[in-house]
Amino acid sequence: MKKFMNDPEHFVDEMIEGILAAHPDKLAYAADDLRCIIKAGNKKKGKVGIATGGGSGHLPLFLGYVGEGLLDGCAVGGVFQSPSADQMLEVTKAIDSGAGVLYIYGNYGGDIMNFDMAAEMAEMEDIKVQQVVAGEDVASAPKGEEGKRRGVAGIFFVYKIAGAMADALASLEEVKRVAQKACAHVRTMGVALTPCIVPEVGRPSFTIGDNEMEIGMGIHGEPGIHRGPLLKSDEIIDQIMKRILEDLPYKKGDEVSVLVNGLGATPKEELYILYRKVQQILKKEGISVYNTYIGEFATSMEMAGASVSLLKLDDELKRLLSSQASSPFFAQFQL
Amino acid sequence: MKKFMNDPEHFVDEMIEGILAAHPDKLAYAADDLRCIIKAGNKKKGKVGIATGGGSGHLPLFLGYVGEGLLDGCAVGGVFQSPSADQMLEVTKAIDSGAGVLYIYGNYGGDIMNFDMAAEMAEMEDIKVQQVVAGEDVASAPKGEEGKRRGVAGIFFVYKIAGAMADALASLEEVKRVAQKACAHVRTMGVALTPCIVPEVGRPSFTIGDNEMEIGMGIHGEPGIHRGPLLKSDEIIDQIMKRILEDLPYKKGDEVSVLVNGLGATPKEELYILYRKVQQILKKEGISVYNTYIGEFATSMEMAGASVSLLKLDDELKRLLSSQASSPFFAQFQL
Amino acid sequence: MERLNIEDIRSIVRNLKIKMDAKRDYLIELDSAMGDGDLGITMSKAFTAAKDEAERSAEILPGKLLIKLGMAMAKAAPSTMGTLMATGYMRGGKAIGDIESLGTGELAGFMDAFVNGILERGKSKPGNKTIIDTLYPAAQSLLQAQRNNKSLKEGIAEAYTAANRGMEESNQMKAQHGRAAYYQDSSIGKQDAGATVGLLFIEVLYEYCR
Amino acid sequence: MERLNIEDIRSIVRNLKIKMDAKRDYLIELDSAMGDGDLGITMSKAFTAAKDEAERSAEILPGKLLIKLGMAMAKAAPSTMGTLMATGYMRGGKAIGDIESLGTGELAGFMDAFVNGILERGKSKPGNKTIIDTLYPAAQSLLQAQRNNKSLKEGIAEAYTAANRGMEESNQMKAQHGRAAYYQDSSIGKQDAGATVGLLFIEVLYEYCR
Ligand SMILES: Nc1ncnc2c1ncn2[C@@H]1O[C@H](COP(=O)(O)OP(=O)(O)O)[C@@H](O)[C@H]1O
Ligand SMILES: Nc1ncnc2c1ncn2[C@@H]1O[C@H](COP(=O)(O)OP(=O)(O)O)[C@@H](O)[C@H]1O
Ligand SMILES: [Mg+2]
Ligand SMILES: [Mg+2]
Ligand SMILES: [Mg+2]
Ligand SMILES: [Mg+2]
Repeated sequence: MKKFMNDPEHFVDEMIEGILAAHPDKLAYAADDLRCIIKAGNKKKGKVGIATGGGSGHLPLFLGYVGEGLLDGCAVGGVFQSPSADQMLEVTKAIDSGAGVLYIYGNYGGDIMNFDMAAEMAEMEDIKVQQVVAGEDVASAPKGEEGKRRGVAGIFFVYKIAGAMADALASLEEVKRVAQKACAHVRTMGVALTPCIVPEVGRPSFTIGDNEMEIGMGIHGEPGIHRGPLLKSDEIIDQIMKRILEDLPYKKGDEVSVLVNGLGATPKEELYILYRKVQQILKKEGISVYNTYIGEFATSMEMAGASVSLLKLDDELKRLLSSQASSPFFAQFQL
Repeated sequence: MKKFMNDPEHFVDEMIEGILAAHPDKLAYAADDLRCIIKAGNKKKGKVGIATGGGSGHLPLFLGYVGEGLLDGCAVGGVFQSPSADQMLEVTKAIDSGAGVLYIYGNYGGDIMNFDMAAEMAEMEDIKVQQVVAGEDVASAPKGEEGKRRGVAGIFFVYKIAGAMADALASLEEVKRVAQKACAHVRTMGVALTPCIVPEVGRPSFTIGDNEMEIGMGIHGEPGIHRGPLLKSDEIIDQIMKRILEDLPYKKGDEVSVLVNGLGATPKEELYILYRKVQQILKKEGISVYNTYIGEFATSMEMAGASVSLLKLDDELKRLLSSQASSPFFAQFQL
Repeated sequence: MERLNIEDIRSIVRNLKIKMDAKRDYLIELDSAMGDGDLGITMSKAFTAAKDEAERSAEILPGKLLIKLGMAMAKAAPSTMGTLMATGYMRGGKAIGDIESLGTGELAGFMDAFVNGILERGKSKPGNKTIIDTLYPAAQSLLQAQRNNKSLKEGIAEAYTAANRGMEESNQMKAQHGRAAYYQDSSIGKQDAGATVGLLFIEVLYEYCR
Repeated sequence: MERLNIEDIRSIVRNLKIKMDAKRDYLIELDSAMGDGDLGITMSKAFTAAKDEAERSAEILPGKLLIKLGMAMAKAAPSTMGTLMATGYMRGGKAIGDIESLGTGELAGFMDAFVNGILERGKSKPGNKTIIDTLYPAAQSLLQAQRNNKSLKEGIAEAYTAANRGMEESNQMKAQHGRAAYYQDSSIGKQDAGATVGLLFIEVLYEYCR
């Protein structure tokens, strides 16, 4: 296992120490717990707080989206582990400015149970809490069972949209509404080429043959829809785009934002080769591209692989997507 | 070889097609040659043009730094191959606005020969050309033989500094002066954990044992100064920082910008674990950190590994480093 | 042994920690087949935290101590299973109130609340190939033993048999929850990691009272 | 064959392409040991471009054609060796001027300018473990053959012997240029990839005129 680390048990805490040391003017922590990350500086009066949380090992997910025009706090779990309800509660208390807090997180059992517990506890402390659970991986459950779908890279769009809305001092209900709209408009599908290793486990949690790929695999190695020989990248994109396009469906005349996400070890060179084919297909389908995000937005440590996400835009989503935003892991000028 | 690609021979061109398709408002190409990348839009009258060039496989190097407040053009070579003198000349012609062109590139034989040829040809076309060759890898040649050192991730600082100076409409001589100053103030050292594969070659150009690392290895797998068992990350940073600090040397009271660069497969989690120790050492040495860059700035495709670069700042460098800049691969708000 | 007092509970928690440590790799393997492979680690963490809490706490009432164990587990191991276990301890502890020791009836009440807490938190039901499929039969068997005035030793022995039967039956179920659900039909015939934890939980009780 | 005419040059370029293709993996291996492993690919590309250019071009003067071959190579293979080869062809072609065929003397002139072009572009000198260490002895030997009025066939045979000797000597040199220089003392005893290309270059000439 070739990782830069000291003791595997301290992997997450040392990572957070590094992050806080590198960005002391941007990030801080609450309740004397390094794993309760919040935006540094003063709270904006009357602004809805947005909190997320989830396992480590997915940088820039989740804490990387705590920043201006984005999220206000993040409870950080162990590698691929949910943070605790306690930690979520502490983040909630630290970021609430009276306007309530929206939880946005991915559709995973452990996270749901803990955010449910945290929401119950927060309500006992008189903090208004609403929840939006993101799940857009079309490979993880068939159409009609959208509620069972895993949340993957597309959650970035939900953060961006909700963050912009909250920044404009919209109400908790309004922020929740646009977050739900973003969820409803986004679809993702991925493909994995190699596994990754959880530091404390020390060996891959699954194997994949030397010339194999798995289409639809989740970011923790959850099974996909097809394992087979590694195809040419254009053929892979053909398969992925077919599933994504017919799922929402995305139609002629639609305008989309495209996210091509690298899972970790896959170089940017390859992501652009993938995007080339995505763009050709969209062009053929008469779907126009408003803008693109190509890089690492939700990873699985050193896993090789990629995913494609489409967000169907309307005027409101486009306006919210375009606004300036910045965190130590993501910077966007006004589009 | 697990890469997302179609025909290995088209790896670079398809990558560029993807990049141009993704960022049509930001990048364009000159002379009907996809490999002559230039900034989209109009030239700024009286602004010195800055060109770079080098092999592919290092994104965001080199073309990723063509953007606002950064570079104006880039000749793109095959994977780990210099672009041709011809292509450099075309870029030079396309970006010159009469104020001359500065070439900034890394210290590699093939690149030097071709940029030399290009400079000769450009002069024949009455374009003023100056060159700055960046080489700051302390592992690649001993102190006293700085001229032999390879250019690695630290070239990012040279681009940023020169780009800001040119943006302020300084003269060719002035832009060259600050680029040289940046070169003189930056030092880098890296460590590699795994090799990478050139698509057209199809197998790793070197091997490294399952539990081994190589300190000082170059971004094309050039030999480093020590191969041995993989150490704890704090120990690796101890070794790297010792060499970097004593080389310039960086001293108590100095102020630096720190770049922790991932070579490709190494996740951000680990880069921050590395930075944690860098910061501890700098603190102990009484060297203060102005700002940090942590992520992928110069890669070797899917190689696992990292490098640390320090830029010693003075008031001028700090001012130039702080200015706003943006490209499809890099965005920085005014610091 | 006719009743479990506060020191018995401390010993059982210690034994649970030892058992989970010993089964660490086995649980990792089971969870790797249809999950993320962390179950061995989280159970080891959860029960280490519970044991530490049991040793640290001066609590003399079983119910109160069990609630505290749940809270410690929730902090230490907030994975699916950790959170469910924690919920079980908290609900179970609350259910037995202020009694000083547990006989068959109190243990049955504890286990019943434990299982209901998990069902509520996890929004699941028996038959979905989860920890419930070993714990629910065990709890039902204890309730039956109470009705039949069985001794603690007998009750637990029967519960253990029921849990083992539940384990076997769960192997043929199709996973509906958590990561395993993504395996759909191919989860049939495979052993559920969480159900195994449930069985180990009863096994430690059984071994202690045997 | 006493003199090389334009068609001979086209044939030799074709043979060079075939040779470089055949030695592709071998050159990759040599360049991998102390470089980036691309030399087999770039030489194959460079000479494919040269061959294509030779076939496409209607040029009837050897000097002009050789310059064009250099330009084609510079575009197709701008690596160290590609650029140096290209420079050699351009300088060599320029040196022989407007003659219609090459005897020993003209070939010696071509090779001398070829080598000097490489020395200038690469800022190197003989003895630094580069392509120069096979090409420079070959060029010197041709100049000697010219002074001794040797036939083209004899001259080339002697140049081939000189290049072979240069190859052997270069194995014991320490690399000073390019990526191989990073290997310092450990480059001693290893075979330089570029010097090997130089030898193959002469070998093709030799095999053609034999
Ligand atoms: N909703 C649920 N209700 C009850 N048990 C569940 C539920 N979801 C999953 N489980 C159980 O949890 C086990 C996995 O636990 P764990 O490894 O902690 O999950 P994760 O790592 O996904 O958080 C499964 O084997 C199953 O028995
Ligand atoms: N400055 C130089 N002058 C002459 N030959 C050189 C010089 N630098 C390198 N070489 C030769 O080039 C060979 C490597 O060529 P090539 O693989 O094209 O280099 P790269 O891949 O580094 O661009 C070396 O084996 C050496 O013979
Ligand atoms: Mg887990
Ligand atoms: Mg090369
Ligand atoms: Mg698990
Ligand atoms: Mg080479």
